Amino acid sequence: MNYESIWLVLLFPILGFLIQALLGTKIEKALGRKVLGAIAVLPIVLSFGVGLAITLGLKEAAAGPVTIGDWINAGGLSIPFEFVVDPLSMTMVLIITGVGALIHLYATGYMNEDKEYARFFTYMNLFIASMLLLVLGANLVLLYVGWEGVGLCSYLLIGFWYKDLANAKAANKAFIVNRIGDWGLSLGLMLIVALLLTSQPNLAGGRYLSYDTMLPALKAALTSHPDMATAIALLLFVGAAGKSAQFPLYIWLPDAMAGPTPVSALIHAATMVTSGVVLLNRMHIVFEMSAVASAVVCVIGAFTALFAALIAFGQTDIKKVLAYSTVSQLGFMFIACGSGAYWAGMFHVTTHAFFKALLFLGAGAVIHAMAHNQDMRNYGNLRKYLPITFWTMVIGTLAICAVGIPGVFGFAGFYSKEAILGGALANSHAQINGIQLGQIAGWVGLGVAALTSIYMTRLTCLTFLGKEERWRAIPALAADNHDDHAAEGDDHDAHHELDANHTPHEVPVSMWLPLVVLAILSIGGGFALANGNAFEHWLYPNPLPVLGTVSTEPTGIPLAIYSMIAALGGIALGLAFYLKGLPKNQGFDESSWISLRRAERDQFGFDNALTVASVEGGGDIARGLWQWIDEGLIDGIVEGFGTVSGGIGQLMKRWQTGYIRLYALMMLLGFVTLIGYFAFAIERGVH
Amino acid sequence: MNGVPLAAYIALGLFMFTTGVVGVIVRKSPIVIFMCIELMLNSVNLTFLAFARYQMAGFNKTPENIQHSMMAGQMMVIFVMAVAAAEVAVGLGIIMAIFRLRDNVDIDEMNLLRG
Amino acid sequence: MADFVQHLHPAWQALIRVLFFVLPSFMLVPGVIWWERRLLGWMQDRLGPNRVGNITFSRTSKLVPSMLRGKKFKLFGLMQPFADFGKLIFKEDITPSAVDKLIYFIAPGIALFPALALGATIPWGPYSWITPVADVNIGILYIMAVSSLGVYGIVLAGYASDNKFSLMGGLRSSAQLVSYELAMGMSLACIVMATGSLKPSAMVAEQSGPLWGLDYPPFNMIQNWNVLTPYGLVAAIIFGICMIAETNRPPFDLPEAENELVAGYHTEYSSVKFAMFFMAEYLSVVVYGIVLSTLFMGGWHLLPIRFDAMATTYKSFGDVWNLLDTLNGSSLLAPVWVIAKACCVASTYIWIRATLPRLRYDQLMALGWKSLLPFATANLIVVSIWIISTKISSPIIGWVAVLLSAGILYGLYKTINKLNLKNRPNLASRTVTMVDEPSQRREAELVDPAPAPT
Amino acid sequence: MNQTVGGVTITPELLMFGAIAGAAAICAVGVVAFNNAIRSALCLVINFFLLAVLYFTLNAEMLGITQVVVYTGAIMVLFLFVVMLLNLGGSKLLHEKPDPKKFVGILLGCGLFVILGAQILPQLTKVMPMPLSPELAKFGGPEAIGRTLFSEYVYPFEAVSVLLLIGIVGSILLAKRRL
Repeated sequence: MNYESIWLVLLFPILGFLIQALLGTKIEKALGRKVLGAIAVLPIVLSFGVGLAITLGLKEAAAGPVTIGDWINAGGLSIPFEFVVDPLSMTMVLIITGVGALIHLYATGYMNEDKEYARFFTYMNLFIASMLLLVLGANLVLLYVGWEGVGLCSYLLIGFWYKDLANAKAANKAFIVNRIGDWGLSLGLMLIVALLLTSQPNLAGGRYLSYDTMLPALKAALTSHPDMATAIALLLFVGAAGKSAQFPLYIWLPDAMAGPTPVSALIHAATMVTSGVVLLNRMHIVFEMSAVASAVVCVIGAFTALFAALIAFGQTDIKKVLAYSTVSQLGFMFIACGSGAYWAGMFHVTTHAFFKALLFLGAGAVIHAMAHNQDMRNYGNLRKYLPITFWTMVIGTLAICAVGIPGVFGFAGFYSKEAILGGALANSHAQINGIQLGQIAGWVGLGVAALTSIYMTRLTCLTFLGKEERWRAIPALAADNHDDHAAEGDDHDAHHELDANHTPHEVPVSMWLPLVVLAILSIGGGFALANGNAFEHWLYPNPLPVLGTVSTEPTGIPLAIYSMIAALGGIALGLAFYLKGLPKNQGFDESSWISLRRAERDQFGFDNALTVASVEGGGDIARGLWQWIDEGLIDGIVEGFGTVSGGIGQLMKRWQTGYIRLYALMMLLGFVTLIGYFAFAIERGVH
Repeated sequence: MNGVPLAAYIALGLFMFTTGVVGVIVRKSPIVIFMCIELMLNSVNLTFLAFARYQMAGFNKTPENIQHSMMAGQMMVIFVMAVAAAEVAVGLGIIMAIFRLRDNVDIDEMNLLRG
Repeated sequence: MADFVQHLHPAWQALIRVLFFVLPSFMLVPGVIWWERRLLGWMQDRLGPNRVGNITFSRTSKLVPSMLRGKKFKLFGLMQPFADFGKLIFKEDITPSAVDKLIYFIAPGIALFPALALGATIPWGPYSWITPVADVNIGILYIMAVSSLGVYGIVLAGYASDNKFSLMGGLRSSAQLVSYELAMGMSLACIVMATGSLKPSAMVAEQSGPLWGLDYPPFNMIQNWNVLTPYGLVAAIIFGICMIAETNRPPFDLPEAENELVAGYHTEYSSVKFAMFFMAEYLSVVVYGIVLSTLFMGGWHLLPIRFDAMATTYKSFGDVWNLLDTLNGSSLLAPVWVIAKACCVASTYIWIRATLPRLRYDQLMALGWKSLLPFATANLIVVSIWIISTKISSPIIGWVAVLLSAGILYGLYKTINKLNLKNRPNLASRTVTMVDEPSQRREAELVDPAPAPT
Repeated sequence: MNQTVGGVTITPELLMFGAIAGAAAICAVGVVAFNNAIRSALCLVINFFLLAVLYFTLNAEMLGITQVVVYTGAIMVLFLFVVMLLNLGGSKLLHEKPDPKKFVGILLGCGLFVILGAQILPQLTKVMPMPLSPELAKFGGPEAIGRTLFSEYVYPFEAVSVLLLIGIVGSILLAKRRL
């Protein structure tokens, strides 16, 4: 299919969104939920088909932008409504629509008990639409629009069960933290515009923010202002960190798990959180210009990966564990981007989309089967009840643990993670005055890979393996933080609380079918994309300057050995710990935990500290502003105006006697005066 | 009338107008005030007609615009009369309503709008 | 004689014209008064005034010529009005102490003025050198204007004599006259439209044309008097009713309703002032009669027959026709015919007075506003339809169109009136109350937002 | 025989005009001066009547007669009617207390008259009426006025008719106690 028809990809989800929003409830009443679900899934499938067709028809060279029409024309700045069609955007399109379609399908089953079916899919379709706009928009403003759109949808979907205060708070947290990132991104945009307007006036058609004209101009401009490159890069990175949950802005992502599980899978694992990586890939020229920024990216990524991986150990909520692992994997991606292996970052985005979506959906299946109780300590021995879910989850675990035999075969994560580590260890780009921060980050990443294997094994074991079915003896406090439909306040019997005589059932086909598809992708996706560096050459036909090729053996021994050792060793350790089931010192009684794990459970107190600092400090600042500036100064001025004019009115009031004749008299007085004056003037003029 | 200069008519109109103005200010009964307003209107009518009949010097004296100006003055008078009729009908109705509410119509006691 | 008059100074001409109009009218007044009383007497089966003016000569006196001795001459009380006039003159002229002197004195004059001025545009005959007083091309409007002045005498008299009854009479007459002005103007507008001119003389000339503009026998034998045309008949009736109301004659003499207000606006007037009111009334009766006969009944023509057309049609007895034609219209008898018609109208007045009872006030208003005005307006439409259809095709079609439209309009009027009758909550709120009843006062004060004036 | 005074030749027409205008002026003063509303109304009636006569002298006979019909015949009757109605309610509203505003008002009025007159009148003393050809003389008659009113000024005419309709409705609404 010709790439000119890219707008179709965007059209279908918007149509779906409109239908869901305007007619959703009517359709649900008239035709039932199945039809509504079909209507929800169909647009995504259609746009996936269109995207696939376009991708297959895509030439090696990236096609130019597809301009739909003018949008903003302000002064010298012209921002048309245009789409970019190139491997990067098409990759994201395929991920978004493909994984999105599967997750929509899954959600039709998962949300079946929910009351506001239509609202959910309205948000989902809107999210797909704005995400597509983000990746397809051919200039930074469109990207920004999509950026805000996905932020909005994530807010709406986290707070989907807004009647529960915790969810509402989580939604607000996500939104506010995202604002910080958006602030950075918008500043970056403005800085770019300012720079180009000064350095490169009358750029082609004033399209200062369209990639095809902006990037070369930016390259030319930044060579003369390297410090500017650092500034822009760091600002953009702030935006990316906000959206992609990098330290210290990661704090919203774990709370975002309050949303329904399909949302967590789609938005907070597969697509939205990777938009930061997309941004870095788009703007990689800027980062290539500044080593410092790249180093910062690397360090932040590495630290985030490590930090999140450690925290994951402390979590007992299955979705929280997955959330922290997401954060950690995002850290990996940023290591890649920082160290110049952008394609590796995207590669990991792809594979991560497969297996992390798989894992989330599996977790969702488990939660669905366990009456929406998310505490792993209540699980155990579920492989007997949920075989499909079990095996797909195992595949996902192996994929995220990057298990593979070098040169022979590996799960999806194996290739991407190896590429990342290789790129990181090989690069000499990300450095601050000689310190090769990129390579350090690479080694850290290797360690984190091992940690990843351990906590993922922990998750699998606690959930599926072990003899005892722990929910049989369910303690009192097990009812906390779960994916609470009960907040809807309706049909409690439909999903009762988890109790001793609960029997899990395998999930319906609409839910396990996506699992299977994603499992297949997690097994073969990496292999298919990686052999012969197909993905790299597809994404970046001509290798980037800062990083030649990924070194497979930075220290003589092939890197694959390291990673294989890390993965398998991690899995072995995990099995050794958790094969028996829940260890004694990790029970419900948290006082019996070791202090490290307790610290990890509450994120080393980072979140609380940050929250306290921001909330309390912000409160104090705001109170000060309110009391001194607002009440004192502004209200003083305003009320001053009021009182002054009131006084004037009090004075004027005396004149309004209500005697019409007096008014007439005044009129006559003025009239005579005026006439007299003019008469005088005429006299003077005549003589 | 042939022997009469325009000044005479205008003087009469001016005098009547002034009288009306003074009356509006001086008198207290709203009916008389209405009468004074009518007086002013009529003085204006007289002026219109006088100017329609007397063509000023330097006026472009083609028959068309002579006729046109004569007609224009008379039309204005007709409209003024119509407006005056409507005004009187409504105004006297208002006075009646006021009188029905309060037993006198001293205009100095209709000062509900006092500040 | 015409040449002699036309060679006089315009002022003299005007004086002559005025005298020529005013004197006959004045001379008619006593006759009409006497005739009214006699006719009323006859209608009420009694003798009217029949004594005053009977002269019986002495049988024995030497002073009397022999042929007159013992002779009796009966004047049937023709002298009665003069006797009354003398009585009125020599009565004491009482001026109540509380009256508003100035207005009290000028009111009778003001009352007499319109009666005199009304006929100033009415031609008495085909003699433009002497009549009418002013043959202006706004004659009808002049009639309207002057008749609208008739109210002032009564109103001012009623106000000036500081007397509730008089004031009521003045109020009533003002309301009544203003109300009936409208219908009168409408009915006049009808014939103005039909004639296409505002000149009474032009109207008379137009009325002497062939009937409905059909210039072939038998229609061209008959004059086109307005009463003989469909719209003109309606207009004439409406005009007559309004005329009676304008002159405050029975049954519209509410201003002087003796059973409600003693004598209405002239309660406080005596002797000459009263005589002036009296004279004004009868003078206006006569003058309105003249106006009616001029505008609707062919002016100075005696009969609605066109003898000149007959002379052209029937050649035999041509001279007879011409003579008759001269007698009928264009002779010196023309003023006599006008006066004769006026007397007929006056007799109709008297007849109506003897026949109909006095209207109640709300009946009066209802008649004026709800019957006469709509009818006159409808008649205006009828006239326009008549004019158009006669212009397009023949007057026969005009007749059809007029009858149709008249029927339609009448039905419309009835339906509207019925609707109007259906939803009227209470007649009390419909009648115009002259004085605020205390009850309404109180309710008005209840809704009074303002503090009571102190 | 016509002697001139102050550049204005005294003609019999001027004298006659002076008589009418003087009477009108006196009546105008009377409207304001009379304490008694009825007398004011009467003065106004006479004033309007004289104005009508002046209109005739300006050979606008149609308007003169209209003046009589509309003002003298309708409006002033309405005034008298209302005055009498109110007079029934009590004659206290007819006599007025003295008021300082009066003197100021009169003073200002005189000022207005003097200023405007001094400005306008001297320029107009020489302006004489233009001679009327017979076809121009027709331009005060009903025909000319009717033609102009319905051809050239038809929209203002319609607007005025609507205004009058509104006036009718409004006065009925105001006057009726219970609708």
